[in-house]
Amino acid sequence: MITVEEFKSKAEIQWCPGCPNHAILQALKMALVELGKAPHEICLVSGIGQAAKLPHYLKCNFFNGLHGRAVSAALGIHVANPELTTIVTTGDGDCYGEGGNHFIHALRRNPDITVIVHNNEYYALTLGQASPTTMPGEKRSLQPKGVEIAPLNMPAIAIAHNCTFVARGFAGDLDHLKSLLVEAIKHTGLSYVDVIQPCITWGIHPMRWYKERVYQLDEEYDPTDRDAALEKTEERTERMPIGVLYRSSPLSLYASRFRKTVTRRPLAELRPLDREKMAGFLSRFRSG
Amino acid sequence: MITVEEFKSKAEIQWCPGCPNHAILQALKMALVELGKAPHEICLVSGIGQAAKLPHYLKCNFFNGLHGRAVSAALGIHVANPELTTIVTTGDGDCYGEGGNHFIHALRRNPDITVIVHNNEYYALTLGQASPTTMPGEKRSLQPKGVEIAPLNMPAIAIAHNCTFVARGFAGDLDHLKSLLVEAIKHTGLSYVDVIQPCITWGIHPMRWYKERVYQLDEEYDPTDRDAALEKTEERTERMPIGVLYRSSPLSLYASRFRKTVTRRPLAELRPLDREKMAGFLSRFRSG
Amino acid sequence: MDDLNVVIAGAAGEGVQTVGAALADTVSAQGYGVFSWQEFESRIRGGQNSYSIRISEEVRNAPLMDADILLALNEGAVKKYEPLLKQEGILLAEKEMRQRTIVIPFTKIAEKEFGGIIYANTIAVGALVATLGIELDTLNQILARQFADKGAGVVRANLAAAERGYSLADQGCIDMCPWGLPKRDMRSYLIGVNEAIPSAAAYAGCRYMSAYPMSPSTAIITFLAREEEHLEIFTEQAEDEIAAINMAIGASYGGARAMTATSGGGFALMVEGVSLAGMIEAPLVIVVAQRPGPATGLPTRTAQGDLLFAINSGHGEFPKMVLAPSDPKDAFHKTVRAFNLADKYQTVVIMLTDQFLSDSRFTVEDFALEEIGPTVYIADPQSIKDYKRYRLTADGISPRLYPGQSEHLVGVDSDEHNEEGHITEDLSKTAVAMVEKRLAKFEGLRNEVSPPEEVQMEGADIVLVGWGSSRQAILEGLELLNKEGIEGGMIHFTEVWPLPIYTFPRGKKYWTVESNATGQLARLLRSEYGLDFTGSIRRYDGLPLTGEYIRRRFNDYSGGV
Amino acid sequence: MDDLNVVIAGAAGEGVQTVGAALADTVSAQGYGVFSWQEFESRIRGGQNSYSIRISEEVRNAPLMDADILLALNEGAVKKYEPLLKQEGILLAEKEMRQRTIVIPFTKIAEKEFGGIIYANTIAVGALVATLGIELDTLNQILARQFADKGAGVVRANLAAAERGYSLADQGCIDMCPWGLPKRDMRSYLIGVNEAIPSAAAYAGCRYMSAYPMSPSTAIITFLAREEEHLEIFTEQAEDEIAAINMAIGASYGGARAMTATSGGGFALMVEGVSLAGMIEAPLVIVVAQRPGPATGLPTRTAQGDLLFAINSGHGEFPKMVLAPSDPKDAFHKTVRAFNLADKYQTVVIMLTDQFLSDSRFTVEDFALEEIGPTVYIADPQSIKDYKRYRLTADGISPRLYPGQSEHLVGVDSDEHNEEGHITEDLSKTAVAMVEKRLAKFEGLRNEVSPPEEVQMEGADIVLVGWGSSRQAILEGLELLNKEGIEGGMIHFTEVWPLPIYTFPRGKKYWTVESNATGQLARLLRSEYGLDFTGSIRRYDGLPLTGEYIRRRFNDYSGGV
Ligand SMILES: Cc1ncc(C[n+]2csc(CCOP(=O)(O)OP(=O)(O)O)c2C)c(N)n1
Ligand SMILES: Cc1ncc(C[n+]2csc(CCOP(=O)(O)OP(=O)(O)O)c2C)c(N)n1
Ligand code: SF4
Ligand code: SF4
Ligand SMILES: [Mg+2]
Ligand SMILES: [Mg+2]
Repeated sequence: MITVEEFKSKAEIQWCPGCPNHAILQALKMALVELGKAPHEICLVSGIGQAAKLPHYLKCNFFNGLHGRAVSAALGIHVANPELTTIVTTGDGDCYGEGGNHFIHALRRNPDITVIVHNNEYYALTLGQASPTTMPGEKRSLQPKGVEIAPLNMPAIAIAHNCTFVARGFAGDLDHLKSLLVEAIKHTGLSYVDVIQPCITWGIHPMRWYKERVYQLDEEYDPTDRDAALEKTEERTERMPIGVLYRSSPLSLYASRFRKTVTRRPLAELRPLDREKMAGFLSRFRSG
Repeated sequence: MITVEEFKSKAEIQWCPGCPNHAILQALKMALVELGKAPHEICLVSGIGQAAKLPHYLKCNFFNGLHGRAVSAALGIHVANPELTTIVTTGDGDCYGEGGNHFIHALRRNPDITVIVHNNEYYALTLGQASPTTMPGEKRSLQPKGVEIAPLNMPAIAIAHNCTFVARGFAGDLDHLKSLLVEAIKHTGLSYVDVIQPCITWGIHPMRWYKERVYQLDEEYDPTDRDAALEKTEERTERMPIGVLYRSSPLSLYASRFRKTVTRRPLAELRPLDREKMAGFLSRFRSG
Repeated sequence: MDDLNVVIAGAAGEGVQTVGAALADTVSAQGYGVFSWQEFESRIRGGQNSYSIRISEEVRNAPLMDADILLALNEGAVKKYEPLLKQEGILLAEKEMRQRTIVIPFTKIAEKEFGGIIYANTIAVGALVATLGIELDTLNQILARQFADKGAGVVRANLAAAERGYSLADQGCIDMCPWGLPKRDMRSYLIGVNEAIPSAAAYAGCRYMSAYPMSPSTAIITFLAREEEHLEIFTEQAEDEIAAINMAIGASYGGARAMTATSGGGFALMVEGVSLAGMIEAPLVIVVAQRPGPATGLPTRTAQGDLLFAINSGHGEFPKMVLAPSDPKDAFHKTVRAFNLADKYQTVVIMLTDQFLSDSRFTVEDFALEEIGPTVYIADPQSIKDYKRYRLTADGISPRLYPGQSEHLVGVDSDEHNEEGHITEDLSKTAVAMVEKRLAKFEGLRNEVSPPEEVQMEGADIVLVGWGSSRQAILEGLELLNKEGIEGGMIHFTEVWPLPIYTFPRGKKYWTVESNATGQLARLLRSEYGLDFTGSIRRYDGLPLTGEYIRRRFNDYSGGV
Repeated sequence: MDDLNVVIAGAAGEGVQTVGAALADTVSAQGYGVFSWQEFESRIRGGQNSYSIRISEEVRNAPLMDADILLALNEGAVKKYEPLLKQEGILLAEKEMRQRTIVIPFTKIAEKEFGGIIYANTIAVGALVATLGIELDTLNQILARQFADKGAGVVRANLAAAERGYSLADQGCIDMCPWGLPKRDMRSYLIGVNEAIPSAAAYAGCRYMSAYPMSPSTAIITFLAREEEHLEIFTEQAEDEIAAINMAIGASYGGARAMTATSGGGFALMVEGVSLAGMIEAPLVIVVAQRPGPATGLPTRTAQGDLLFAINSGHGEFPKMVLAPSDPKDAFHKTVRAFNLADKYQTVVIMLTDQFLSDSRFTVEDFALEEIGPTVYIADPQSIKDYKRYRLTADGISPRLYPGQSEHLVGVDSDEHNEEGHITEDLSKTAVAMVEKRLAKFEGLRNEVSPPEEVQMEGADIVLVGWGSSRQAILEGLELLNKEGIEGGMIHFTEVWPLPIYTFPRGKKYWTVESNATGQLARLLRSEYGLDFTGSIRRYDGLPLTGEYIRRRFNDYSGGV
């Protein structure tokens, strides 16, 4: 049996000691163990940022690409090898700022991947600037008088586009987060988990502040109720719900047209067209 | 008094004869007349596409920039000269495809500009490919088996982000469209009008099909009701509501921090720092 | 027979392209060498466009500007294109607008007899085919194929229209026309680069293409989308070019040969991705179909204005290859080569085409498939024990596996990394070694590059040096100059980066010939070979280089030498 | 006095930068020439970073690698940086870890007496200041200023910590240290390019800056954001680099002098915008702070790897200028110049800096403001009758108005356009004229470019040719080589595109010196001047060029000549 130990990577972890990113990493490892996945069956995909360093810290295949482009790379990886469990680990800057367009269009495609956003509400790696989710009023280096614009509500966008699995997790609640990740990875279609990840270096609230506000959605909450889900996405300051916010059935599944007609095998295993077939193919351009 | 004639441009119109884009152009001219605007008080901003050619056909200042980047350029223009009436005329490909990220982040900023999207559901200028709003199932050149992914619902994204003015217009209802545009341009803050603009070259439905389905929202409709507005954004096939879908009060207004503190005047009119002031400023780096 | 140049002109929406293609196919089926090119405005209806078909007994894949026959679908088209018509040329039009006009009232007949002017073009081409002495059936077969997906009704109506037009061209017309095209034996392919490239990609084992529509490159993904199942290539329309390239890089990492295509502006958005592919060592083929810039420029016109941009694209330093095929056959071979070399060196190969190449069709006698085919470079996981994606090797090439292929883990990183793909801050050893590893591949690539093609170099006084799509035009330019007593040779590059180890013969006067305004090839060759140029012929009005243009500009600049 | 090099080292989060800056300021206030540079990892806590301060009587703005004094804030820092310490150097650390260690238990005292290790760095620097014989008050003034925005409590605690450290350095310590820094008269500025550039932008009348955070460029917009009201500059954090540049271009069109800043990867995303600015003729200043690529590369290290990328950035052909300042004073002047020339020629000016420049502070004796100031080129609407944004003129420069300035209408277009800015399909006249108009401006720009700086060229056998930030290092390299009997000169470029009309003196052996692996300047100069190089010194480990490095590599390659 695979254990958490087997996911230990050789790379030195570069996060601040005590950063809740460590908990997200741990939750992900636990989820993978629970799902019985082996390192070579997994591909972690990320962009650039603190969050985006995660793939280095979990032994598996990984693609640490450009800032903002993790979701796009993941779409390609997923088509190329649908057998892989493809998981994006990204930050609020990476996924909602630089990469905003890719994520909203990925929602339309509904690929069978999992997107985990470490939402610390800052650009942590570049020294704590405001991100698209920084709360209005907060003073940041480029907004010395305080952020004056509204935060981006990507979970609401996901829900409005019938994303099949929208959840919010909390890095301060390891077990709950692990269960969410298990569900998300098991889910067929785009599963999206926005994780509240207090940054202990640049943040203005201590972990305790979050713990006082976070609550788990209970059984009474109906994740198929879109209006309710949308409302839940807006609880971000006084009370913070965690759990599966929304579930729906998909219109489409990215690459399913291909998998249906061709193969679920890795594309690399397909045999090339041979010369004769090619000659036949070219005959369509032949005159007379 | 200014008349529609005065907005006539010297440039030859390159749209297909009979294209509803002509009606949008006419409605915009009529709205500007009604608002008493003179050509030099207006700046039209666009990207690339059929829709994006509009600024050439209405005598005024114009900035016809890159595909997908009209909203960004408009933000800069608006700050540089807040006295201008800045209006973006863009297409569904321009604004929701290539330019998706800029528009969703513009929603957060709430600039005092108007964005008119000629939504013909295709990339018309590049020969009719599917756009982010093409209906699922439609066969297009890059989707010969039919579009399999869900359309982007940008009005819903706008509403979820409390855009202060979200409307849908119809190029087949000139007077109604004109009134919407008058309201939109008068509105302080981002006013967003998604215009149903059937493409008579690439489209699959005749104008009549649209006319049968479009209906005006009546007085009973309450545009401050967010849930209702979100539902209206999804009526796109059987019945198509037009009118102001949503109104709200803004969190912020892009550039207001600057206009408050500095000037509503064009930035070009500010006097440069003189040499002595600069010398004084540099003294902060002086040691001892 | 002298070459015959037929120009069909009309407004966008009048079907110039449809009947141009039909006529080209018909003449090709008749056994002639056919070369066609198009020039058109960036609009869907209106304006005036042309489709030029050069017909020859031998294969002459180069554009001519002057027309022998002009088929003008409307009066504006006569106005705009009549100046191209030679003195002794023939106009085929609705009205007598000059001497030597064959009058065919195609619009009137289309409206009256066929219930719509959309048949005017087919009637006209029917008349033209009759005038050229080709059998109706040859045209009809082409039309039937062309309209097949539109349904039987459309096919029937068009065949009837063609027949009607054919019948209108009475003996008088045929007599007026000094040219006839009797059936010949020659059989060949009539194909464009935007058909050759995707076909070759499939042959090379490409499995993934993502792109965002942009003229003149869109036809490549359109072709593959249509053939997706047949060719087992997954195609995806991306939301923007940045997504397109990052998706393709992801697929490549995932083990699929992958490509994208765009034009200059879209490529500008991709260059961060180019740098990524260089860093993570992901094979990737990018077609950049050039059009005049800067910015949106002239979206439907041609240029060779992105040479230095492509070569220097992407921040930082990494190996990359840039190919510039000269015609569809060359493009076919280069495409297979591009996929093979991208895989072998695990990096980006850019193919520079242009609007002229993209919207032209060329006669290809034979594809010589036996000369080229896919070569696979994915390593065998069994043979590797301790796998490291970026293992340092002498030639800089590390064994490449893909994720999930075996239990070996494949990690790649856009940061500077160690052999296992993990972020490194070890500067003096790891970072330096990785820089050198990537540049070692550049040296390897340099050895792969083919030398430029030399033509008529012996005895040549002046040498025209060109690249990419202008090859045939330059050859024709030399022929024309030769008639004026100028001994000229050609050196032509279709592999432009890295540049091969090559010595330019001494004692010649070198001129570059380029479709750009700043002489980019000249600048490049000066920097690589220290070569000095005597002159340069540059065209930057959006139209393709022709032999005649080259002759004229050479004489303008050299004062007739 | 010989130059003194003090290195402060510690983990990210231990305050290396804070006390490094404090010490540099203190020494500067004491009347010395100070030059500081930093090297650090891309992480927020942990790792090991250093802050090096070179102290001299004369101004010596260049890095040294060897340390006379090492202040190590933790044991790992001793391990990593002790090799830099000269034999006779002094270590200041918590424990005796080698001979000649001044032991100050700063962490222990910080915890015990100040209730937190965050004061350890201040205690340590207090001790170091005492050891150097500087008065406590000088340090305290600096600290009070540095911590002012953190509130009075923080200031008080830090002053107390400094005092405690100061008192710990007893006479024994001071005696061990052979160096003392008595007060001197010199007064100067201690400033970095990321302070000089935004200050100069304000002076030049820049009114708008949008940018997306990217090391090492972020400090520029951070500076302006803080001073937004004071300097009347609107700053905006964009959602990505594409927005940043398009917003800035919009603002520029709107009449505001505008800028953006980024690093290589972000610039890659901007190049379509660069081409746009070229096409619509919008003035724009872009700072590209280079770091090692490709892709994410080494985000906190230095390189000169984007020279050819910057010069060739953007699809299509259009005028552009690329400047590469060598230090903050030069950057100040070049920034004003960049805004003026961008306006005059209505195009893009790129300023290439790098991480070394960005994170260093230099001593500037005088800014010579009287030599430079803003020049305004916006036209007077009154003097124009029939306004056309792209009126054809001999020098390619059309009068520029901004929208709303008057009743004249200002239309710009990314498509090829006519004089009024409307889309054109008129190829032979309008399109060609517009291409030539834009390139005429390039000729104008070429005449503005300053020739390279020549130093000690007479009698020089070998000439080191460099660009941008390496100027001081090269000068020091020449000094060192000179001691070995080599007669060397320098030719240094800080304006790299267009290249000036310039003739390289004959009979010299030319070497380029660059922080990249492929010798980009050499390639550029070869193409422009046909210059041949004997050798090239390239550094590509992410660390800055130093005189010593240049000396060593020169000898390695030339076999000591
Ligand atoms: C194209 C590009 N632009 C900017 C950067 C600089 N950059 C690196 S990480 C980062 C922000 C990351 O924020 P987020 O995704 O929230 O991650 P966090 O560090 O907060 O975990 C930025 C702007 C970059 N690497 N590439
Ligand atoms: C960067 C870039 N990518 C692609 C294109 C090609 N292009 C021009 S218009 C267009 C689509 C326009 O669609 P839309 O905005 O819906 O306008 P429409 O033509 O339908 O009115 C595209 C993809 C371009 N000009 N620039
Ligand atoms: S800076 Fe913030 S997010 Fe980054 S590792 Fe440190 S605590 Fe975590
Ligand atoms: S292609 Fe469609 S959108 Fe474009 S002008 Fe024609 S009808 Fe209008
Ligand atoms: Mg973050
Ligand atoms: Mg559209």
